[in-house]
Amino acid sequence: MTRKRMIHAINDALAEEMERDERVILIGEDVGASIFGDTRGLLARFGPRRVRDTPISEALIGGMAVGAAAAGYRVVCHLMYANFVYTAFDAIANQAARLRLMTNGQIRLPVTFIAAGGGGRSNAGQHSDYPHTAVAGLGGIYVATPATAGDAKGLLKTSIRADDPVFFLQPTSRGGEMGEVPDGDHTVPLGKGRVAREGGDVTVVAVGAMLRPALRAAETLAQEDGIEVEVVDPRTAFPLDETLILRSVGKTGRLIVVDEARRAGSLAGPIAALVAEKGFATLRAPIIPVTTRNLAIAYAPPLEKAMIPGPADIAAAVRRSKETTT
Amino acid sequence: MTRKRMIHAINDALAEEMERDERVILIGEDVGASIFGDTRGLLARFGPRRVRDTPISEALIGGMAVGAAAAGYRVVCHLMYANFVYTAFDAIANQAARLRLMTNGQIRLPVTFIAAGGGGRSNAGQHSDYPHTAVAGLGGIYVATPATAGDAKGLLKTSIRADDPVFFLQPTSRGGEMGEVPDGDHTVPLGKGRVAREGGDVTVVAVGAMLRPALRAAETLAQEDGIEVEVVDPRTAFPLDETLILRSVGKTGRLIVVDEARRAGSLAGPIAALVAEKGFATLRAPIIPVTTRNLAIAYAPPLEKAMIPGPADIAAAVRRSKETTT
Amino acid sequence: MIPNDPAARSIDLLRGMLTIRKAEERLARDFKAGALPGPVHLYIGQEAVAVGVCAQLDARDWITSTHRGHGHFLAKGGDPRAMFAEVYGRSTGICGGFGGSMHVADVSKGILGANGIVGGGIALASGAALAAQLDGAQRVGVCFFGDGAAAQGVLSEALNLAALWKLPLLLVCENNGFSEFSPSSGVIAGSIAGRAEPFGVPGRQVDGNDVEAVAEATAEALERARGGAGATLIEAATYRIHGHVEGEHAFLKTQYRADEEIERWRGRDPVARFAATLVERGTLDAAAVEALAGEIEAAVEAAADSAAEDPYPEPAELDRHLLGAA
Amino acid sequence: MIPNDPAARSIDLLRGMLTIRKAEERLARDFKAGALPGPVHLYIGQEAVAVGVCAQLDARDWITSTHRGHGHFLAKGGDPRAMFAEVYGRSTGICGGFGGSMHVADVSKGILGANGIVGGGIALASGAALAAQLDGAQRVGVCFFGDGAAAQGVLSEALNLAALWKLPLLLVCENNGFSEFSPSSGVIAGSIAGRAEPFGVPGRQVDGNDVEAVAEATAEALERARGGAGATLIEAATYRIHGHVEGEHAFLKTQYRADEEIERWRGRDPVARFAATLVERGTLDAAAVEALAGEIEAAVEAAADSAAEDPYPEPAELDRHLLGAA
Ligand SMILES: Cc1ncc(C[n+]2csc(CCOP(=O)(O)OP(=O)(O)O)c2C)c(N)n1
Ligand SMILES: Cc1ncc(C[n+]2csc(CCOP(=O)(O)OP(=O)(O)O)c2C)c(N)n1
Ligand SMILES: [Mg+2]
Ligand SMILES: [Mg+2]
Repeated sequence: MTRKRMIHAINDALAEEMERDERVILIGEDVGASIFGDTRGLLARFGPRRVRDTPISEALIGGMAVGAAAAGYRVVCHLMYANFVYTAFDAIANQAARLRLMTNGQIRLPVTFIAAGGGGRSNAGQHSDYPHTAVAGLGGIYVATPATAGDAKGLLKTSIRADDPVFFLQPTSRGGEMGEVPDGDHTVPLGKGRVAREGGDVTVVAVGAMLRPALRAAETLAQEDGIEVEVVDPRTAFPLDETLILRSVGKTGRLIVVDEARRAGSLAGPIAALVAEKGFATLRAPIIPVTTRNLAIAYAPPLEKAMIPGPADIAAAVRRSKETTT
Repeated sequence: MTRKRMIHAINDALAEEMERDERVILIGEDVGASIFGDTRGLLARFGPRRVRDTPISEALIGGMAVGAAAAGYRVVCHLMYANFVYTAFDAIANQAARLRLMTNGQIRLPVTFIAAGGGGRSNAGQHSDYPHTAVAGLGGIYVATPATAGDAKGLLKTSIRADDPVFFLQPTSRGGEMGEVPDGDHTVPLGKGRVAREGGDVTVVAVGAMLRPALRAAETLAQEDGIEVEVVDPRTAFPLDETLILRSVGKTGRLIVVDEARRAGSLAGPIAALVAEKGFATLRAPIIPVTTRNLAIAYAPPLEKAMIPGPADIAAAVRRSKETTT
Repeated sequence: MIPNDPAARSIDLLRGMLTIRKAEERLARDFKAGALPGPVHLYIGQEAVAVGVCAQLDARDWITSTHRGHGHFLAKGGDPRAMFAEVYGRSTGICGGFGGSMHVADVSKGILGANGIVGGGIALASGAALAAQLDGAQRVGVCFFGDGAAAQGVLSEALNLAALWKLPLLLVCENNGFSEFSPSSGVIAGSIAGRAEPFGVPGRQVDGNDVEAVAEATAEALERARGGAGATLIEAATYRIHGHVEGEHAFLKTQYRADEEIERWRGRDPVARFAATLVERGTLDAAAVEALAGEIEAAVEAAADSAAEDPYPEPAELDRHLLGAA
Repeated sequence: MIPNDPAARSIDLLRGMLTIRKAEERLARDFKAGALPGPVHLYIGQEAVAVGVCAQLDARDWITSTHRGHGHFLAKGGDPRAMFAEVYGRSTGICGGFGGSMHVADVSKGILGANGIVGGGIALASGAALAAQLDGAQRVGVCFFGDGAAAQGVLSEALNLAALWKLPLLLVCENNGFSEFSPSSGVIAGSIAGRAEPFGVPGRQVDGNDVEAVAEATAEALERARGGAGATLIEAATYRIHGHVEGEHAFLKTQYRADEEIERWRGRDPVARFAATLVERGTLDAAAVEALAGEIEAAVEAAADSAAEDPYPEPAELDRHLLGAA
């Protein structure tokens, strides 16, 4: 184990995979300079043949990633801020996510789209989306939402090795956070979540950037209320680790879903649908979503702070859940 | 009341609104020729100033609709097949859906994006999406999903008059279906669903094109099983008519959500989240989603038929729901 | 691949065009007979472009195509029987019946697929060209697209990047005068070929109904591309004799082109014209041309008849394409 | 709006540039002091473009701007105090603190807003130009965008449509040599101005550090636009003296431009240069220039100081922007 910032863990994953397989290439705007630091040093290390700064042409580079992957490369396409996934959306939605089906598996696409999402830094309305469900809804592309440095590394390495497209959504505001990263060739499978904290009273499924406030809320609740929260990190928004979520709710009977996305586009929907269908018999209280409102993130710090769920919002939802008896 | 095809009801709505307000304009690819028939005759009637055939440039025309609306017009932007909403997605997601918030209400956008979605005609993987939830998840744009000729007309007229953006998603395969259209200036509010069939046993929320098979299933169930299904048509995917859905589930205690979209991107999510939170106490059985699988629609008729929910799938889900006792 | 003997080579060109022509005439009859599940866009009249270009390519070169993709598929070596089976939606189709007419692909032949998204192939071909460049084996990426597609911004994005990176890319615009039902003059400003020049990419205009002229222009562009000098845009002037989509008269209320125009272009039929040239040159006599046409027609009809007997795919086959499935 | 007296007019130009310069120097200090909630992209060095163009416009003309939008906002008549308050995230900000630096807009002045999406303003301005054309009142739409944005395909889409429809559109490309940290030579092939010509749109290059040259080129383009002859693309060569974003040295590991380059361009400072011209011409003496600068600085500082005292918006204000809210 080594303590690292998430952004450095991501950088390691990229470097290791480029080292491991020379067919891995990286394209994107300013991947050389690297505004987040995740691609720093790769241009110098692997050269301009494999690490390519592109013009500001997301529609093109999204589709080029698909074409180069179809033609035999493993492509990492950096889209910078997650809102720019919308500029590249056609390539992802109409091409990447469906070529496997439409060609009956002739085309498999080892392509990883990587972007940073979420608010917390007053980047305002066009730089703060957490658009994992818009991509998850396409069905043909994995959606990884790492919450820790270790998972960021492990999920990204698996994403790059996968033969199907992946949207890897790192949390913009958490890149600087330290975490334990297992040494060696650490990989994390796509589609398998984890229990980040065990507890028998209430299940909190916390997505990506929301894991940390959820864990903080859990500590508070344990100390102040004697409530033991089980915190589940789904790790991939698509496909969901159904077994893990159902098992936890089977134990606690209570569920909170915490997601930084807008309510209407949050995982509260798919997860509630899952549990209300397959875990209904075990549910003992309403499923409570803790998400942002159905608005773009506002700029002024007090507005942004009020919009993005924090430990207090999560704790309040947990208490509410515990109070309900049916 | 007049019996009309849905596509003609939409045509009437467009013509009436263009007649009513000369600031209404229509732009889109081949809106003159009109492949669906919904814009037929409008170019001849209102002239090339207000009805404009555009080049194949969805990113541009989506954004132009926003700009012209900000500058004082009521714009209808026809995107043809709903999959092309992805080509225009940046304009909708990063601009249309958030300018109101980002400008603190200085910019309100009377713009209606209209497109035809869904499968049923072997149009295959890039012409059969029903992408209402990807747009609903943006939060700043109404999403209308008319199921009948009357609602298509009423919702479209309201959409055009609205001061905020609307995505109006008509079902490709249902345009030819006849329905009753109220005479006169028929409008239907955005955000208000309706009970399409009353029943006390099970609630079936059926979205857009799924209303008809749901009603057919309800007839079968009444005749063959003595089960009285309440069929609810949400009419808008965003915002949802929460009161109506909760009231129906409050009565029946059982809920099926039928949506032609892929499971991960269907309204089964948001509706389950709503009911599992606010209607939990009244729920007596698992919420059962009836959707397509997490795949693009396949071409061959037997595949397409197997993917898109039909009356038998809906009836089976209802029976399953009735059998569950808790 | 390319025979050395000029006579044999030109007979191959004729054979290629006749194969497309006969195959599509069959599809036109099939459509009229109601035997096709979905829409088909026929290439009749444009054969010289696909054949002229593809005659210069070998199997390791990549192509991307359009909604009007049968000609490109066949010219690049796609199997007619597998194409018919695909258009008929059979499990023996080149895409197992999953893709249909708009998605015929054969990766083993370098055919990355027809594409239902206008302009969608441009980015894919650019990516394939990037892969080709990385391979360092003098492969190229070739993109066929229409005049209507030239309005999609991704074309300029590709011109820009191809110029900067000297991508081995060939952009082949088939200017058939129409974008669906809109004459090009209404949707395309100025010159398409001319749009390449400001990027430093050569833009050439060629008679798209003269297969040898197309082949020659292609050879020149390929020399440039394989020699590392970068991309070329070829604009081939041609005409589609059939409608935009078979059966369009059923829904179009007005005629969008004059009968004389069609007749004028029939007079420049690329197949008849080249046959006449070969007769004139003494390469073949009229009887030999007839024999060749008859032989090809028989083969094509046999392929189609046999494909029509094949079974439809089973819905269970869909499972194979679910994410996570091997 | 535009004074008739040439001397008064040129003093206004200087005043306009000084206002931007002083305002941004204040923001640069604010940023260093940690007083700004989010990122700011400063316009210092490019003032002649915004001022030269906007001096020719009146309040009914529309502009769209970029992430580097303070200069355009102020030049088009936006209120400095309301801009400071916005960048400070205060409720008195021009967007109530909801938008921030990247979204300053004042619709009453024809400012449709800065835009965080590179190239996002191009389609919006085209739409505004369409509205202007429909109004028939000789208004125009003006789009400011960067050299980096010229790589976005929507530019070619706009050139195409503007040519076809003769839109009263002015596309002003500020070529400051960089796209974030990428020098233009690496991301822009050939000539930007030249890209307009194949569409039949005039493309002009102008010294973007010469405010009168910019004004003159604008006047010509406006005459064309207001006279119904259509669009013009102006490429203004300029340089940003500050970084891409304030504080970039904290995250960039390598220098992306030479100090001498910056110094060379400082020597062509558009504000100092025009002040010198006015002194040379005898329009103002050196003392008067100094007095003007001092007066403007004092006004700007007072505006900023006062804005900094304003309250933040209340989270409850978010409700106003929820869909369905009036
Ligand atoms: C992104 C997108 N927009 C619109 C369409 C609908 N559409 C299908 S073909 C076509 C016209 C294409 O014209 P062109 O590129 O000239 O090709 P042609 O049909 O003439 O071969 C249009 C608008 C589409 N398939 N994809
Ligand atoms: C669609 C999109 N892609 C990428 C970015 C990130 N980004 C912000 S500014 C910028 C460079 C813009 O360069 P240019 O257009 O020349 O403007 P300048 O910064 O030089 O004024 C980039 C890539 C963005 N904001 N939007
Ligand atoms: Mg065409
Ligand atoms: Mg720049």
